[in-house]
Amino acid sequence: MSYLNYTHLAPELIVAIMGLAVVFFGLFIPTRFKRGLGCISGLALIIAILEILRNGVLWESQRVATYFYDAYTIDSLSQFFKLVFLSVSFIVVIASTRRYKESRYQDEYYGLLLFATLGMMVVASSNDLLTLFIGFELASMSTYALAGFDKTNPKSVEAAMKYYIIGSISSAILLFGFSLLYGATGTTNLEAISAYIAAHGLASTTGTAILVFLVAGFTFKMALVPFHMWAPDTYEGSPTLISALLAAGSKKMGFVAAFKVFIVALIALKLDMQNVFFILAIITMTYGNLVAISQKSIKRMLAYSSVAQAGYISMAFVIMTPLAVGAGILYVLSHAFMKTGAFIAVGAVVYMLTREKKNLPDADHLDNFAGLSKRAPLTAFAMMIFVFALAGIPPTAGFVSKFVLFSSAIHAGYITLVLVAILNSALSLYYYARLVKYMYVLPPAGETLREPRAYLLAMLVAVIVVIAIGVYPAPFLEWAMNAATTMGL
Amino acid sequence: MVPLNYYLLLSGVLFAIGIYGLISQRNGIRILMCLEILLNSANLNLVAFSSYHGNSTGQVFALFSIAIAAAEAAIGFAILIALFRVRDTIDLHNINILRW
Amino acid sequence: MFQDFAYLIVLLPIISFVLTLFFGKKFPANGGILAILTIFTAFIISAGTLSEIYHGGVVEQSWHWFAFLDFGILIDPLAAAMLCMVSFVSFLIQVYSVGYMSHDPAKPRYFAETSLFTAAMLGVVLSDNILQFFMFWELVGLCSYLLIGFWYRKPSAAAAAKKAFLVTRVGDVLFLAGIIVLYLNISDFTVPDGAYLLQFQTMFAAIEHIPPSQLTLITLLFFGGAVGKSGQFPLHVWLPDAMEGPTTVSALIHAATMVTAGVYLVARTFPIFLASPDALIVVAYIGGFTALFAATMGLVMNDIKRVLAYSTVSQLGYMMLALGTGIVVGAEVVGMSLFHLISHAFFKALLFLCAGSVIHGLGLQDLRQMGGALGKMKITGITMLIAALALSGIPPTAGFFSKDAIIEGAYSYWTHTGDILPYAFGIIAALLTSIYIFRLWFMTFTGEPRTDYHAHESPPSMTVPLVILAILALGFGLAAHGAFGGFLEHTYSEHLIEEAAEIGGHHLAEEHPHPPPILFYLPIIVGVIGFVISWLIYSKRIFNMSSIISSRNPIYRLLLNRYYQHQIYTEFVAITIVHRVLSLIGEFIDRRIIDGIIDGISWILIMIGEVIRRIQTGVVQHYAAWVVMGVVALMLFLFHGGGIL
Amino acid sequence: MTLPLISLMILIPLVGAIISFLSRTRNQARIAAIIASIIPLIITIKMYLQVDPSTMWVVESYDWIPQLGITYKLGVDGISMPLILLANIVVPLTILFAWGETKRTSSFYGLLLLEQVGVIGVFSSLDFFLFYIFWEITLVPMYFLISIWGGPRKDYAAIKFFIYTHIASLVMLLAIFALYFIAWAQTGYPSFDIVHLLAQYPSFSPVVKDVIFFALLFGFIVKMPAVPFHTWLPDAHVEAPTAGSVVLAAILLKMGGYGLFRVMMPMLPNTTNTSLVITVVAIIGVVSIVYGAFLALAQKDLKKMVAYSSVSHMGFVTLGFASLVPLSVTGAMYQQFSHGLITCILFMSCGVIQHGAHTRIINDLGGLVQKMPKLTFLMLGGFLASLGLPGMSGFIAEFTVLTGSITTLFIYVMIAVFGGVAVTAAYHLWAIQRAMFGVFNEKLGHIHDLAGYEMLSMAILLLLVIFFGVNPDPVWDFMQAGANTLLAGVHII
Repeated sequence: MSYLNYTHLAPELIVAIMGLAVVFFGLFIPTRFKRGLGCISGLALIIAILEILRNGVLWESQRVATYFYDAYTIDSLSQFFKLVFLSVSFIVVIASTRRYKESRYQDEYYGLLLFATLGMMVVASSNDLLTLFIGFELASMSTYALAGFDKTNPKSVEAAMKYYIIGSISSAILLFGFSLLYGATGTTNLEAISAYIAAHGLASTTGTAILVFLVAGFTFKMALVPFHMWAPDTYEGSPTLISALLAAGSKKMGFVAAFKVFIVALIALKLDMQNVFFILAIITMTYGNLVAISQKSIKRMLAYSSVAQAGYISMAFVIMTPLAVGAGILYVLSHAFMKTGAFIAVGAVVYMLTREKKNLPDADHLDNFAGLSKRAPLTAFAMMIFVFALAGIPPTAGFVSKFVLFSSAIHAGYITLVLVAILNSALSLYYYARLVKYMYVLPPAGETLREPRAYLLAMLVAVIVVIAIGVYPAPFLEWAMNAATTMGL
Repeated sequence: MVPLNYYLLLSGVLFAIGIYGLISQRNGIRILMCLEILLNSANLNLVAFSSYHGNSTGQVFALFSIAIAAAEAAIGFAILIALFRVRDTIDLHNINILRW
Repeated sequence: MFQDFAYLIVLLPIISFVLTLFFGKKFPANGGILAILTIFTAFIISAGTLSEIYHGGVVEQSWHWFAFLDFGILIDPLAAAMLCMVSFVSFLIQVYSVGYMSHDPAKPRYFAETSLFTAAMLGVVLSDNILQFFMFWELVGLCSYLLIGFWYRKPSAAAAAKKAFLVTRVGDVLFLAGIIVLYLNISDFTVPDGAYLLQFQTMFAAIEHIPPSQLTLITLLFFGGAVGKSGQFPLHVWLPDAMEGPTTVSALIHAATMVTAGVYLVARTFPIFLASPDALIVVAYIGGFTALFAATMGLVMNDIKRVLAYSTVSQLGYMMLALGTGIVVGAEVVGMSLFHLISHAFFKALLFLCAGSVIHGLGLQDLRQMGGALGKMKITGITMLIAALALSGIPPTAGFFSKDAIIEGAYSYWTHTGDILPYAFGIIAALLTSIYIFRLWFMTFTGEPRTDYHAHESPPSMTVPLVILAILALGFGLAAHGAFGGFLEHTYSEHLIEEAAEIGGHHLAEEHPHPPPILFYLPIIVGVIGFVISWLIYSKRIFNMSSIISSRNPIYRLLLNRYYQHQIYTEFVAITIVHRVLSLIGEFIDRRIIDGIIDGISWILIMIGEVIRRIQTGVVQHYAAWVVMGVVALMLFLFHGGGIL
Repeated sequence: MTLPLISLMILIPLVGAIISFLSRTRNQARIAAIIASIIPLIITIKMYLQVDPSTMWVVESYDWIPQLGITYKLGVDGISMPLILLANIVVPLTILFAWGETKRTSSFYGLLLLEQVGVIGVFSSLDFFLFYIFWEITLVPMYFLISIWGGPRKDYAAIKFFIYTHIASLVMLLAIFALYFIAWAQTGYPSFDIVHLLAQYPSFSPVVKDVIFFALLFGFIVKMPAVPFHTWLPDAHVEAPTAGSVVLAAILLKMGGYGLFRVMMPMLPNTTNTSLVITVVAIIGVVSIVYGAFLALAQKDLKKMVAYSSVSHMGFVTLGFASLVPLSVTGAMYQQFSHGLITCILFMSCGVIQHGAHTRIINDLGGLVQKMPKLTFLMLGGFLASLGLPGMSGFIAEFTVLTGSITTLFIYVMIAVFGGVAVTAAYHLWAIQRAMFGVFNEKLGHIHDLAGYEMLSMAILLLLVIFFGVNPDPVWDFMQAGANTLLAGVHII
């Protein structure tokens, strides 16, 4: 009677309850105490993280539990991704306690953040198109609102606007795809779909149409070219911490949804899928890197870098071996921390600059990073670590992930793909190194800055994980491989 | 009973109209309406398939989806209002300070 | 007893070098005393060793170095004779230097470098393997570089030093290539017990295993090295320029050390040369031609040291010529050549030291400004006359005995092969030698001073070596000409020489016919003729030379410009071809093509990035359109394309 | 209990680097740096005295990422030990030379120590993963050294260096993957162990063999660097600060050569068409020698000339490697060692001149010997060593490479001798004559001779060059044992 035992749902429950509680109590608490809500949210997230680590599902290679008529499963894949989402949110929350210290709307902020996290977690665990769609939309809508949270800032609102419109289109396309899939198979359960296709087959036209709609729907979140268009604008315009959440959390939700639907349900369409992702991956990484080179806004640069990184990760869909999927999952984990960290570092800079000069336009401009190592040494150092990790320089998480991912591609014989990826990886060094040069080589652009402790703490967490994965990847790799095996490849 | 294909055709047409509207319209409100049309075309599909398969999953899905669409519209309008406040326009062609 | 200390012969001057270089100022005479003492000790040991092996036997010592190589000492008669000469002449020159260099502030450096120079030369002589030989050989080149450029503030001195090093380096490269090819041929040869690869005795033992064509290649490459070091045509160009250093250095380079190394190399590896069919013929031709070629330039030079420089080149040609005639005469030529080498060392050192004395006393170098110096500088004048007589081969000077033997060897060559050219080169060069050296003497010491100068005789530390050398130049030949050849015959065993000659396909003549009287006395006759011509022209002034010495006379111009070798070597080959054309082509390839490709790629990528970022127009409808286009494109791709993997 | 000596050798400079980064004053930083860099030297010497160079000794091995067969495995033998010695000699002397650095000193010394960490790691790794990590780690400090303390075009040079060599390493990484997976398929278990993978290589299919071989070769010769992949080097050198140039030329380039011996050498005889491969490598080597020399001759900038001379000299390593004869392989290793020492002197000279005269353009200099006699003495020593003067270590190396290679690569050796050796002498002498001798160029103003610490550092190097030129045995024996072991499995001897 496993579905009566809800202990495995503890993380979701904690997050959900705390989300509601934060919103509810926010109604009564005066603004000056609202900061406590952030701390409580952070506490909830860390408890959820510890709970996931404690109950040991991560070390299992079999499914552990299913709930709600097979619509919700707990296995190492879901828990792994939940860990990613919770960690990202946790890091964002730490930094937010400083950023929104004086905001009246803190309660809503933390509420939305927790709901977004919850949505992502639901996606990670869902075993049914319905739960998946609900989780997807829950996360999306919360983040739409978060993207426009600085509602007096035109950029923020514009970012939310674009994110919302493209996101909704994609949702609609995705839903349309779901409807076709349901029409073709008569079920929305992922495993049932897989079983139906295995038994009865799928007309190729229908299959193709379904595949394309689903690819379009998911790659919007993953930000693969050409469905990425919103991402640079949104990442640039949103509050920086939300950019971190979007790039590191929301985007990863796209990956886990895609893993679930494509690998669990639609494995029969593997060949077509590989073709599609082959092209998308190559275009995405090349486009992302090439355009990132000429960016002057660091957030936008990170956005394009994020696009490029998504291209690398989506190589896992081309290769489709257990090792490759495991590598992709490991990369997701690494990228989550590298990107969150990088955005938070940018956020710290923006925060430090705008604290002095309100309404400073383009606070994240490259020129503001000149001589950062003198103005804000710790931030600059953390930023350097993240940037080198993104570039894949050892001994960082970025290196290990690329190492495993590229090696799995070689293993499966995708030489061309890896060659493109590797050249891209070298190309990306250009803009990463330029940022490092600005921070460490150029003379300071202003006074020494006071580095906010909350941001530093957030960055510290990210740095530790990035380095830990880089230096001792064995356990992380084991989790990722476990997660990959549960998909039944 | 109306054959399934008719439903699918209708939903396809609705989908195309929605897409056309999204690309061609400049006004934010119209864009939101087109989004609704898009979602509804999918809902139509779901319901039609539900009836075709004879199970209720599709209808449940459609119910959820309608609810979600409502929430989505609410958020959309909220963002539009915020946009109008800071930019004095909801002509989305002019909302492009973030680019390149 | 002396031979046990043979290693000190090299080591002592090296110690002197180190001590003098760093602590020179603290020693008497700024280190000069140390240099003199060490070189004198080296001479004593050399002479002692010579006396010990005089009646047979050789000194062989070796220590493991690295890989298959040893450091070793080999003193056979050839080396012993050479050692004594080098150390003795160096000793005299060092003594002379104390006076000559007394006003130079950089004396410690001078004595250090000359010590090293001597050490390097002694090392060349002592070496028992070709690699060690080469190492010291290069060290000699280095020291010549340092010493020629001693007055480095003078751009011409720095340039001359560089030129000397580079030109001899060209020869050294050939030599090195020769060693490498030699290694190629003997690397799988089983080395006799107690010997090792690249040792001379191993080389000689391996001769029969090396194909003759390879032997020719090896020996010609070796000879290339000798050509560079010994200033043979066409690598003689550095030698006259080497006069930029102090005169004592010139004496050291030209008489005792560096330039004789080339001759010594050929003598040292003579069996291999003999075993090659053609190498010695080349040696003979190059030697003979150089003797003549350099003499022609010596005729017109106006710088007192330059005349002597060309004379050195010319005399080295004789030594080479002597070795070249070995295909007919056999191992005896080693003795002949070395005999001339040593007598030349005495009289050439004497000539240079006299020239130094003249320069010291007159403060002039240009012959056209001198004249009538005999009155003020008796000792210098007379000793120089003796040296000139020796150079032109007038009996009974040392030069007579040594040069006569060589010309006789060339005669044997003529009679056995029917090839007259080497002989003709030798005779004509002898005539010219006589003319130019007496021209020099007469222009310096007779007549009236042509400019105002205050001549004075040099101090005793300078004149005493002059006198000693003069005695040697005068008496050495007479005293040693019999014993010397006999002693050096022990250098190579008869068996080895016969075997080598057989491999080379040469028939060594048992009997050397004496030339008919007219030819027998010809060397003396041309010497005297030369003297008379010079006397008539430069002392009696019975001809008006201005018709000949004019820039309109093409031959004179050719000679005065030294066959335009500066234009050919420096301006054309070095600057135009090597520097301008080759290296600038390389620079172009590097910067424009290789780097251009790389920079071009990065530029193109950045430009592509600039262009495609414009896709992001910022208008959300366009984004929506891209989404739709993406969907449509994927549909089309899957329906029609697909299967690209 | 035995100490993990190699790990200590890596760890101590790392700790030193951290201390140096955190130190507040210049004095703190440089004292920490010199101590942390000398301790590895002491360890090296201790190891040197207790060893058998023909096998792998002092091995440390721990599991690291067991799923992928990655281990933390370090070990040294006759191939790596001399290079570790070199690195541990060069870094302390570089720090000593840069004792007077004033700009951002704590980072400066820290970065130099990080280079030491990376390089020792590369030279002692026996696991490809580890090897690659250290290989990449060396890039970062050098990037900073060039871009912070560099000359006017430092941005261009630093990024070019970074990306160019990074691409090469990535290509190398691909080849490592291929090796790894095919070996995995063959043996049934994963392992990144270098020796293990190389042992599997001969049984690969022909095409794969060639692809792997050339990819690895590319990775290594870019680092060397060999023509035509050398253009990053002159730029990097010209712009880098003196200490950076020294470390770059003296030890970073050696990683490429080390890769050739450690990785390529066991593969070379097993490629599908060995003679063709050897021809290609030999041509690369010879072209580097000759082309590098001519390019050096064309340079107006003293430092650029020295940079090209590095290209030329490293060509001897490639050539010696290609011949597969113990003598020349040992010679090539010796050339690595010797060039490491000699090039330090050259770059240090350039640095002193730049510092004193504020220019390195040869034609603008002149007669510096009058103001800088000590420098001229040391520089002349370095230049003479570089042009292969006997009695200095360079000669031993070049001679043994050439004689060793002649038995298998006759024509290439001849080209190298005739095209390279004389030109090498020419550009060295030309440069030193124009820059140091002749009439002093009064425009240069007042120039100090080199400082005491600079002189000490250069003098030690010069003495070492002479010592190893006269008595090569201490390192030679090691390298010979290493080369014999390498070639013993090769069956081509």
